[in-house]
Formats: sequence, structure tokens, C-alpha cells
Amino acid sequence: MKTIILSTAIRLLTPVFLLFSVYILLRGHNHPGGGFIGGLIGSIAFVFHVLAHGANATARVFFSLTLYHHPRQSGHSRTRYFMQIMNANIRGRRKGRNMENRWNYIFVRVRPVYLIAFGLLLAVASGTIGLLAGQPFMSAFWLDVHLPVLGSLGTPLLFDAGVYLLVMGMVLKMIFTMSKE
Amino acid sequence: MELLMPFLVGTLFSVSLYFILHRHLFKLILGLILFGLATNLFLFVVGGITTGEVAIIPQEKETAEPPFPDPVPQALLLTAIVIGFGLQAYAIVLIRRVYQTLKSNNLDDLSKTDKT
Amino acid sequence: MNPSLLLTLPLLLPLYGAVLCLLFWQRNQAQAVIAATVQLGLSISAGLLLYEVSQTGILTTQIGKWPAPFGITLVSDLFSALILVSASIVGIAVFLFSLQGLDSKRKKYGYYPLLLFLQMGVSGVCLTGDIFNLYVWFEVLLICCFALLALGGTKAQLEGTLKYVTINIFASGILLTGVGVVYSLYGSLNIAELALIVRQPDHPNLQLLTLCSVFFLTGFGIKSAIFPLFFWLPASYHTPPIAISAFIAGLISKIGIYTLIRLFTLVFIPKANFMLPMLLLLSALTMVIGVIGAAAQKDFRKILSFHIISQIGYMLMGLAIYTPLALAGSIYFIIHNILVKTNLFLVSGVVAQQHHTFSLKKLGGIYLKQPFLALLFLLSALALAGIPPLSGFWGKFMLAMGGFKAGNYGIVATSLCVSLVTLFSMTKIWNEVFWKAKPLKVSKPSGAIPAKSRYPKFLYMPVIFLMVFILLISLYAQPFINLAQQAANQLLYTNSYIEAVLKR
Amino acid sequence: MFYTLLAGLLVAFAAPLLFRWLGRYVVLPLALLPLCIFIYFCAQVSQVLGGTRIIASTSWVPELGINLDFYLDGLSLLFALLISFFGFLIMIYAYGYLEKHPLLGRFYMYLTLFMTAMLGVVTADNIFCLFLFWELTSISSYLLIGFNNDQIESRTSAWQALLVTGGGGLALMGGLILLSLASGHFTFSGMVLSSNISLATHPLYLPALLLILLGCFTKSAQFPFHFWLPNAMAAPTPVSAYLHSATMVKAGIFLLARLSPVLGGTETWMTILLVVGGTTAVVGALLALQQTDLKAILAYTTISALGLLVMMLGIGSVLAIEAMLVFLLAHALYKGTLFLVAGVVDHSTGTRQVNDLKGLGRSMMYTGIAATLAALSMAGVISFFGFIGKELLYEASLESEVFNWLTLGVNMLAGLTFVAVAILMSYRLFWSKTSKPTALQHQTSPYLYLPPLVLGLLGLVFGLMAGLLPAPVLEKAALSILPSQKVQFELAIWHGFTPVLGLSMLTLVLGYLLYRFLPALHSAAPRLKKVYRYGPDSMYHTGFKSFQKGAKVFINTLQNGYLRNYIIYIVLFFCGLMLFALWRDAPHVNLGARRELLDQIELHELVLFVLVIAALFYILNTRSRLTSIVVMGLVGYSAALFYILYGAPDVAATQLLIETLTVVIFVLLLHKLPAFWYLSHQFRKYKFIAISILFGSVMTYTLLLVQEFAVESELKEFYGNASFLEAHGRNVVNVILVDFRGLDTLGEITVLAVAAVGIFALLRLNPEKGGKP
Repeated sequence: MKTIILSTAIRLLTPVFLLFSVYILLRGHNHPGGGFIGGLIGSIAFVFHVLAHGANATARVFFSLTLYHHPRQSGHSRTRYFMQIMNANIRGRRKGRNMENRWNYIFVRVRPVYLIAFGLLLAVASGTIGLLAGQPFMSAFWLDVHLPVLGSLGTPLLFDAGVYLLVMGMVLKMIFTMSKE
Repeated sequence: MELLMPFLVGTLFSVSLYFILHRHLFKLILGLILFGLATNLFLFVVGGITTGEVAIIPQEKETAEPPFPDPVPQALLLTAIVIGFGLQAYAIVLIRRVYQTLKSNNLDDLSKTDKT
Repeated sequence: MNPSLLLTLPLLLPLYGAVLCLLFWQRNQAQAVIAATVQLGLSISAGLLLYEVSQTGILTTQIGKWPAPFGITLVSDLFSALILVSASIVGIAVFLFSLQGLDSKRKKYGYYPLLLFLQMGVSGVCLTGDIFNLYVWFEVLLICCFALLALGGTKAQLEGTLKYVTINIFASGILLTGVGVVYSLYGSLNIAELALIVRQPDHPNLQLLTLCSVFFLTGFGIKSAIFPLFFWLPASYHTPPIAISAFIAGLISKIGIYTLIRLFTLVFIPKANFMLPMLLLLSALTMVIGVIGAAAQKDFRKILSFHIISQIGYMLMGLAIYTPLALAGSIYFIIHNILVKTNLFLVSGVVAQQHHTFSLKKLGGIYLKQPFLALLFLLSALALAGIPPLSGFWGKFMLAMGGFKAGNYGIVATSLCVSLVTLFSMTKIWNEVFWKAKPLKVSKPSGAIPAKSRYPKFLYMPVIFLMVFILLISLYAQPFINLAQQAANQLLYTNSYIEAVLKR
Repeated sequence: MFYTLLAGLLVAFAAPLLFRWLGRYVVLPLALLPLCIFIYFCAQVSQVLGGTRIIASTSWVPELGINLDFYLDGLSLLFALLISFFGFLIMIYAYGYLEKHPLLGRFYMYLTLFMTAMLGVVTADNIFCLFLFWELTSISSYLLIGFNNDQIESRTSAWQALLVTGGGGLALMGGLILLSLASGHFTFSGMVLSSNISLATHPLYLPALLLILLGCFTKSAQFPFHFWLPNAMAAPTPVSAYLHSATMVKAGIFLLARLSPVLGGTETWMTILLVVGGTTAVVGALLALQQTDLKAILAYTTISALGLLVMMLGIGSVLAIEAMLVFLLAHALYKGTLFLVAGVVDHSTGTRQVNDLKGLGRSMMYTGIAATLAALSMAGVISFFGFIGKELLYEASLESEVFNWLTLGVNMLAGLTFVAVAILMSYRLFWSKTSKPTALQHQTSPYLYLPPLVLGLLGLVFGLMAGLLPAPVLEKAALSILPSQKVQFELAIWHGFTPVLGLSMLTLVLGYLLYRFLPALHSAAPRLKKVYRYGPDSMYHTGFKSFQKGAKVFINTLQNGYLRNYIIYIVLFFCGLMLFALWRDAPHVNLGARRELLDQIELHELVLFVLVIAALFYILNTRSRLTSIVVMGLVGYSAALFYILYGAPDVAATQLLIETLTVVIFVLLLHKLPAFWYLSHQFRKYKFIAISILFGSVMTYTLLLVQEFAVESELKEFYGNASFLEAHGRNVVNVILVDFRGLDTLGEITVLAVAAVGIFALLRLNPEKGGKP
């Protein structure tokens, strides 16, 4: 599996898959699709990435965030400082005069278990809204807007998004654990 | 096809049971997965099968107009498939761990906890 | 209080708790605090629910505000509220036990969230008024049981869990097909509406009701471990640590029987066909074979595990007799058994914590060294054996009285004989573990049992806690028996349930 | 009365704590309790004699008819006085007996518990209240017999006693329930008041009677359940004296007496009681003669005496009841004394073997006097209370309507034995001339010899003042047993020269002769061992062992550890029930009516069908793991195709994705396993094939049947209508999932979350990697 072409293709395809999965999630209320299918598609994108690059790489690329920052030097303007930080974090360029040793970073890792928890939380919280309003659990609330792909906006969509996150987290958790075996 | 599907489901049930009765761990898990498939198909067929239509309300309409397939068995089936997946995934992992820990893929070796 | 809040809290509290535990992944202290809060809240909300139901009658709420047969109903009558209350009590006890009685590794790998999810499943099963939703909650229960039974991954655990998993997946399949058949034949999933449908004398598919009931009898029969379907139970229940097996053994198999009673009183009315004698036969066989199995064991936990089966027979007996009194006996018996069985398991855990074994041969001398523990065990054991005035007696008495009144002499005779053998196996444990002098050979600590805790006396807490409730329902039995009788009446005179759900 | 019992229970449970505070002076409060109770009951005597019935009633579980109803009539009073007075003496005695025992507190707890329970039994009015205390006596007796818990004999005997009496207790419970159903009452007083002939003709009379008798007989050690009593002598002697001679074993007698106005008087009652009581009396007497252990001798004579009591109840005439009550009291007094004496002897000399004990009179004079007093009463020597008892027994037997000579014979035989044993217990032990009297290990303390002395003396006092002291209470007691009869007691030592007096004298002479033959009997005893092998005791042990063995074999056959056997049982159960239900209730599948459906099958459907079937058969035979996975995936994808063909795109997509994931998991997890060797089914293959086909066919048939009867659901229409208008979604399936039936989905994602956690724990947390789990 670890041919270069394939792994490059997967590297490129994974974000596409992810976008597609979000699309599937959003259109689910009116067309075939929805949280499950979306979540599964999204996770399969990661699965292939894991198969091609290994779990650690996937975790590093998609599920960890390293935020670089440094103390603002007295002479620099606010805009410049902002540009430097952006440069460092988005383009990965951490250069500048006398800057090499001043960069600090915050490492954030999104564990799949947090995805699971957050998905579940989202799903159940969307139901609880009704409960707090004195209605039965999971009573739907709809906003009076109409969007192109989504249709109306309402708590069931939130619920579906929770499903999406959870499914993704679940599959990721499984695959990560298994591939590290 | 309505008449043929029951036979397909029955065959699936038979084959899966035969695998479950097998003493090889790998066959056991195959059997469980096929069994899940068989139950899902059973649920689908028992809900009534109609060709062609889908349970989606077309853009220009406000209600679904017959004939459309009963969406309830489909929804149940979807839930059942996903639940089945969760259980099966766990079962697969369990069987791997059983194999790793007990160093055997023969179910007949696993009769220690039952004995007095 | 708002019924929809009351009915959803038993679901939501453990769910939120579990989610929080997942967010605090691998941080045991935080998880313990969360779990403690949830346990407390759960028991309060269950208590409130019971109070409300006993005051105002059956409570319902429609999930998502969709009217009755279309949306999912959550419904609580006295029976479910009683079960929920006992489940929450057991939950507290097991949680307390786990604080000192479970190794931190297992806690680190998800013991608390799993326990909470399991409790959520229990609440779901008890509260749902929809047959497919019931299936879903049973799957939640099941997967939690899988995960908990195998948590730690010792050889025995894996072996037991494998059997548990296989047989229970099979059962779930049967149940799912059953749900499909019911939907296809009667066109509804709402239990109350199904109850209404099968009571129409001219419904064309009435003759197929027995066929449907076979699916559910088999499915839930497996989950509740009745006679020819119980084999997974003795293979698995004794393998995990006590903090796990106490909860599962004490509670989960009774949830199966709860469902059987629920469905066979509401939907699959067994009066009209061969199901009633069938249930009688099954309950007798379950009792007898379970108790024989228990008599043959030589291990503290195995005796207790096998015994569950026998007691399931008693619970089934009330259903099989099918009179209000007998059914009330069953209900009381279920509650009694949940409390007592868990307590016995916890006692075995306390014993094992100090002596590192469950084998009757290797244990001994506790009567002299820990008289208080001996007393706690003796009271629970005698309660299980049905010695008056302890709780087992009341259940047994109502069942026997109900059986005699209904003219089912055979089953009562069987139950009384079985109860003698129960006494036999309980006193066997007493003789071997408590009275006998400790054998000189000291056994080494083995895997399933955690090393000595810092506060060994703390383990007494949950046992004492449960004992208080056991003594309460024993000595102050009247209100509980009254509740059980009302619950049985609600079950047998289904109109109130149907009206409450369908608002017709 | 209720508070008396409550106090008893409280004191009982406080005993271990008191022991911790007071040390061995715990005896003070604990002896005071029975004394107070005794005084309390004494204070009631005048009222009861005046004919007032003292009632105390507390509602407990009125729904089931179980209330804490108590009442005190003559019979209860007699027993209550006996129990509390004995209790007082025993408490003091036990202090002397177990002076330095570390578990004295617990001992007192059990003993007080027992005493309270016994008081409860005799004062209970509600039958289930009686049952409660009845079981409590069994339990406390169990704990007391096994008091020397480190000795295996004690444990076994305690267990035996518990199982026998507990089994009887369960029978009793059944009997009492039947009785309450038959009579419509839950209280003795209610039953007696409404007692009429109809109960005897009630269809439940016989089962109720038999069950209750079973309970009474096991408790009162009637043949063939007598065997537990001699074994119960493993208990410390105060226990033997209190429970197993004077009080607990008489609970059965008490209940029989209590119920005789309700159940008695029929031929069945009479026959059973006479036969069982007579047999027990004879067997007890014969066995007593062969024993050499002091306590065993006393135990067997107790059995014999209990047999006599039951016999008298069976006769049921006024005279017989009179005889029973007098003999009961006399027996309690002398047998209690003798047990206590045996305990003192055992305590001081360290042995209970008759042949090792001689000439103790000099060193233990007071004990000897007590023994002699009791023995004289036991032998029925004139001027002692036992004499009156014996006279009455003979008289009642002679007057009996049936079997009168036989009952007399039994009485005589028992009487002879009693005489012989009495001589043995007093003369032989204490006063016979010997050159080498048995040496004492230590002096006897007054705590040990005073109680028997008091009891022994009481036997004499009651004898001398029979008409004055015990008679009124006994008369009232007889009145409770025979409420409709006119009872007049005239107890006197001297009736003049009657035939009965002759019989008494004859008994004494013959008894002495029997005593002379005792050594011969003792030496002959070992030869009778063969007979005992068929006796109830060894039957019990054989049954006990073979039950355990059989249970083990049985359960290991059933629960044999082979998963597939379990599955087979389940499948056979399911298929059997299904077939039965199909055969019994369901109409037949009518495929012919649906034949035209076959014509609608299109080619692609048929191809898919054949493909799946073929794949299934292929997978059956393949040995390669990878092929199996691939083919299985193929079957899954075909299922997805089916879903898409029949209008379920969401399901199809889900199935497709999940099948893919399953295959991935398979590959990830199982491909690394070492090559697997092929395990065939060997011989059982065909059995499995048959079962599988059976299961598949049942499912197929059910499916065909259900298809035929399927109904259109109202849900479909509602969802179709409401989906867009009310739930704002056009994809009905999705709307059902997230809105209409969102709770299902919530449960479902919970399953997934748990599965993930479980899988993580399963793979990461294992004993090999991280040491101990």
C-alpha cells in the first residue's frame, strides 16, 4: 500500500473526502445522507490515511495543533507581530531577526475520545434545549431561515452534527488503537 | 423477488449458524457478521419491499405521495446496522484478544470458566 | 414536577456524566467525582419519579413532542419506577465499592463512563414505551456489559466474555427479527398501541401473536437467563472484578425479566395460548437447574452466579401464574433480589480483597476475625434463602400464596424445595468461608482482585448501605408490598397504561 | 407482649457489644432479661386463669394477612413460663460453663435470640407470625449447634439440623398457607372461633395437614427425622439442655397442640400421630439403651419422650391431653436437669462416656443430688412430678379408643427405658461403690450446680403440691387445646390402688432389670452398626453426598463449556417453540396465491440472488482466510445493492460504508495472526448442518408467512405527511432518525461510543503489557 503515488493521492484525497462528508451531512435532511453516512465517509477518509501513513502521521497531521507564539518585541508594531504569528502558524515560517530561540509553542492534541464525547454532548445537548424550554426532550426548534443546501436550520441538524462527530470519533478511535497494535 | 428473498435470508441464517457452531474462532466471527447481515435483511424484507420508489419528498411537493416505501423499517434497519457494526467490531477485537491471550483459535479449548 | 423532565433525567444524568467522564479521559479523580454526583442525582430523580408515579399515576412524555404512536414514548408506571429506584441504589453501592475495590488501571480505561452508560441503558429499558427503542437500549446495556466484562483482559474474563458476546449477539438478532415481525403484522412499534391492537377481538393477525411472542421469549429469555438459554451466565459472571460483576449480576439479568413481564402483560398476553403452561414449566426448570448448578459449585462467586438463574425462575413464576398477587410477588422478589444479590457479591468482594481468593477450600476463619462482615453476609444469605422476616421471605410468600390461590400446586412445591437447596448453598458458603478455620496455606494475590487497599474498612460502606435498604424492605415491608401490588395491578389491568400513553 | 419480644431482640443484638464493655459480667443483664420476662408472665397468670385472653396486636403487612398478633392463653402461658424460667437458669449456667470463652458475647446473643424466638412461637396468634419465630428458632439453633465452629462435627451437625428443620419449615410454610386459604383466617384465634367440621372435609385439608405435620415432626425430631437431634449434641451443653430437650423440640408439640382444635379429631390426624409418635417412642427408647455417651443417651430418651407426647396428642381425649401436658412439664424439668448434670460432669471430668465415670457423688455432691432428684422424677417414683405424668400416660393409653394395648405397650417400653436410664444417670454415676472414683479436673462452680439443683427440686415440689401449683395453669392450657370440652384437672400423688399404680410399680422393677442388662446391650451395640447403615442418619449423609456429586456431574454435563452446545440448545428451543406455535396457531403459507409475483422478478435481481447464494456456498468451503473476508465483503455489498434496488438509498450507503470498515478492521486485526490450521467439525458436522438448515428453514417460513399477513402501518402515512411540513426535512428516513425517533439514534450512537471505549480498553489494557490489570 505504501507506494508513493497512492500515499500522495490519499494525502490529497483526504481533505476532499472530508469536505464531501460534511456536504453529505448537511444535505442529509433533504436527500440521502445525514450524520451517519457523512461521519462514515469522513472517517473512511482518515482510515485510508491511516492505512497509508500510519496512525501517528494521521494524528499528527489532522488531530494535533501546534500554536507558535513569541513575546512581542518592543519595537514591532501590532500588525507586524500579527503577521509574524500568522506566518509562523499557517505557513510554518518561523524566521525573523533574532527570533530563532524565542519561539514558544502550545501543543494541542485532539484525541478521538474527545470527538466522541463532544459529538455525544452535541447530540444530547440539542435535545436538552427542548427540555430546558419546558417541552419534552428532543423537541425540535427551527429558525425561520432558509439556506440553499441545508434547508431550514434547527436543533435536529445539531443532533445530526453530533452523530457525525461521534461516528467519526468512534471509527478513528478504533482504527488508531488497532493500527498501533 | 418478494418470494425469493425469504430463501436468501434463510440461507444466510443457515450459513451463519453453521459458522457460529464451528469451533474455529475465525469462523465464529464470520458467522456473527453473517448473522447480523441476515437479521438486517430479514428486517428489510419483513418491512415489505417495493421497487423503484424512495422515501424522499420531491422538491415541488409537501407530502410524500404513494407509492413510496415504508420509511420506518428503513430507519430501524439503519439503526440496527450501525448498532450491529458496533457489536461486531467489538466482537472482532475480542476474538483477536482471545487468540492473543489464550494462544488458541480453537473454541473447544475455551471451557475452563464453566467447570466447577 | 414536569413529567418530561422527571422521565428524561434518569437517561440524561448518566449520559451527561459519561460524556463528562470521556472528556476527563484517564483522570480517575475527576471521573469519580462526576460519577458520584451522577449517582446521587440519579437516585434522587428516581426517587422523585417513584413518588410522583405513586401519587399521580402513570407518567408519560413524548420525545420530540410527536404524538403517541408516532414518536417515542417514555413512560413510567410503578413497576419501572421501582426498578429504577433499586437500580440507582445498587448503583451507589457499586460505585462506593469501586472507589477502593477496583484497581486504578481499570478505572483509567473507562470503568466510570462504562458504568454510567450501563445505568443509562437500564433507565432506557425501564422507561421506554416503544418496542424498537427497547431493543436499542438493550443493545446499549449489552455493549456496556461486553466492555465491562472484558475490562482488564484476563484469560478468564476473555473466555467468559466471548461466550457472553456470542450468545447475546444471537439473542439481539432474534429480538430484532421479532421487532420486524411485530411491526409488519400489527403496524406499530408503540407498546401501548400494540397492547390496544392485540386486544381488538377482530384483528386479522391475532392468531400470529404467539409466533411473535416466541421471538421475544427467546430473545429476552436469553438476556434474563431462563432455563435452556442461560448458559452464558455461569460462564461469564464470575470472571470480572467484583465492582463490575456485582452490578451486572445484581441488576442486568433482572432487567431481562423486567422486560419479559412488561411485554407479556401488555402485548403478548399469554392467557389465551400455550404460553402460560410453557412459562410455568420454564420457571420450574430454571429454578431447579439453577439451584442444582449452584449446589455443585465450590467457589464463592460461582455459587452466587449460578444462583441468579434459580432466582430468575422465581421471578418468572409470578408471571407464569399471572395473578395480581403472584405478579406482585415477582416484582417484590425482583427488587429484593437486586439488592440482596448485589450485596452478596460485594461481600464476596470484601472477603476476596483480604484473602485473595474466592475458592471455598482456601477461605476460612472470617467468623472469628470479622464478625461484623459475617453478620452482614449471614443476613443477606438468609434473606436470599427466604428466611422470615427478611426480604426474600415476602417475595416467596406472595408467590407461594398466589400459586396456591391459582391452583398451581406443583410450581409452589418446586419453589419451596428449591428454597431449601438455596438455604443449603448459602449455608455451605457460611460453613466454608466463615465458620471453617482458615487453612494454613496462604494463597497469593491473583489477577482479578486488587491488592489490599489503604482503607479496607471503607469496603464495608457499600455493604452496610445496601443492608440498610434490605432491612428496610424486610422489616418495614408493608409499603413496598403495597407498591408491588399496585404495580402488579397496573400491569394486569392494562387500560391505565394504554390510556396514559395514547391519551385516549 | 410485643415489647417483651422487642426487648429480647434488642438485648440479643446488644449482647456482643455488652460483652465488649462488661466482659464476662455480660451475664448480669442477660440473665436479668429472662427473669424479668418470667416475672412479667407470672404477673399475667391471674388474668389468664381468670379467663381473660391477653391480646397484643401490631399491624405489619395487613395486605398479606401477616400481622404481629400475639395472645396469651393457658397453653402459651405454660410454655412462656417454662421458656423464660429455663432461660434464666440457662443463662447463669452458661456463664459457669463458658466462663472464659472468647465468644461468650455471641453465645449469649444467639441464646437470647433463641429465647425470644421461642417466646414468639408460643405467644403468636397470627400463623405467619408463628412461622417467622419458628424459622428464627431454627436459625439460632443452627448457630448454637455450630458454636464450636472450628470442629467439623459441629459444623456438619449444625448444617444437618438446619436443613432438616429448615426443610420442615418450608413444608410448614406451605401447609400454613393452605390452612389459611382453607379456613379463611390468618390467626389461630380466628380459626378456633370459626372452627367447624367443614375444614376436615375441605379439599385442602389433607395437603395442609400433611405439610404442617411434616414441619412439626422435623422440628420435634419424630421418626424418621429424629436423627438430627442426637447429632445436635455437638452444641455446648447449656444449648442441648435448653433447646434440644426443654424448649425448641417442643415447638412442634406446641404447634400440634395449638392446631389440634382446628385440624385434630379426624381419623387421619389420629392415625398419623399415633403411628409416628409410637414409632418414635420405641425407636428412641431402643436407641437410648445402646448409647454410652451421656448426652446421646439423654438425646434419645428425649426423642422417645417426644414420641409419647405426639402419641398423646393423637389420642386427643381429655385424659390424654392432661397426660401430655403433665408429662411435658415433668419431662422438661427432669430432662433439663439431667442435661445440665451431664454438662457439669463433662465440664469437670472431661469425658461423657458412661463407662469412664464412676463414684462422682463425693466430689460433686450437689450435682449428684440434683441428678438423683431428676432421675427419681424420670423413673416415675411416687411423690415426684414424673410419677403423676407416668400414671396419666398409662391411664390415657388404656382409655384410648384405638390401639389401646399397643399404646400402653409403647408407654411401658419407654417407661422401662426411662427407669434404666434414670438409674444409670444417678446411681451409676454418682453413688455406686467404686474403689477408683473418676478424678475431677477442677472443682465445680456454683453457677454450674445451682441451676440443675433448682430444677430438680422443682420436680419434687410440683409432685408434692401438684394440685396447687401447676394444675391451674395446666388446666387452662388443656382448655386451649380442647376449647369445647369440659376440662377438670385433679392432679394428686395418690389415687389409691389402681391397676395403673400396679403398672407403675411393674415398670420400676422391669426398669431395674433392664438397667442390669445395660452393659450387655452396650457391648452388643457395635454389632448393630450394620443396621444403622440403613438408618435415616446415614441415609441423610448418603443423600447429601450423592446430591452434591450428582449435581456436579449433571451440571458439568449441561454446562460443559462448549459454546456451540449452548447455541444448539438455544436454537433448538427457539425452533421447537416456533414450530409448535406455527403448527398450533398459525395458518399455512399460501405460496400459490402469490405465484404471479414470481413473474415480476427481473434478471438483475435473479443474478444477484444467485450470486449471493453462490458466494455463501463458496465461503462455506474455502479454507483461506483472505478469501473468506473478501467473499464476506461481497455478500455485504450485495446486500447494499438489494437495499438500493428496493428504495433505501440511505441504508444502502450505510451498509456499503460499514462493510468497508468491517473489512478494514478484519484486515487490520486478523491478517497478522499466524496462519491458522484448519479445524474441521469432524464427526458432528452433519448434526450441525441439520440444525443450521432447520434454523434457516424456520426463518424462511416465518418470513413467507409474515409477508402474507403484513399490514400497512399508519406510521408510514403520518411520517410521509409530517416529514416536510412539521419536521422540515424531505428525506423521510433521515427525519425519522434525527427527529421522529431521535431517541433511537441517541441510543445507537451511545452504542458506538461504548464500543470505541471498550475496544480501546480491550486492546490497550491487558495483563501481558501492563503487568497486572
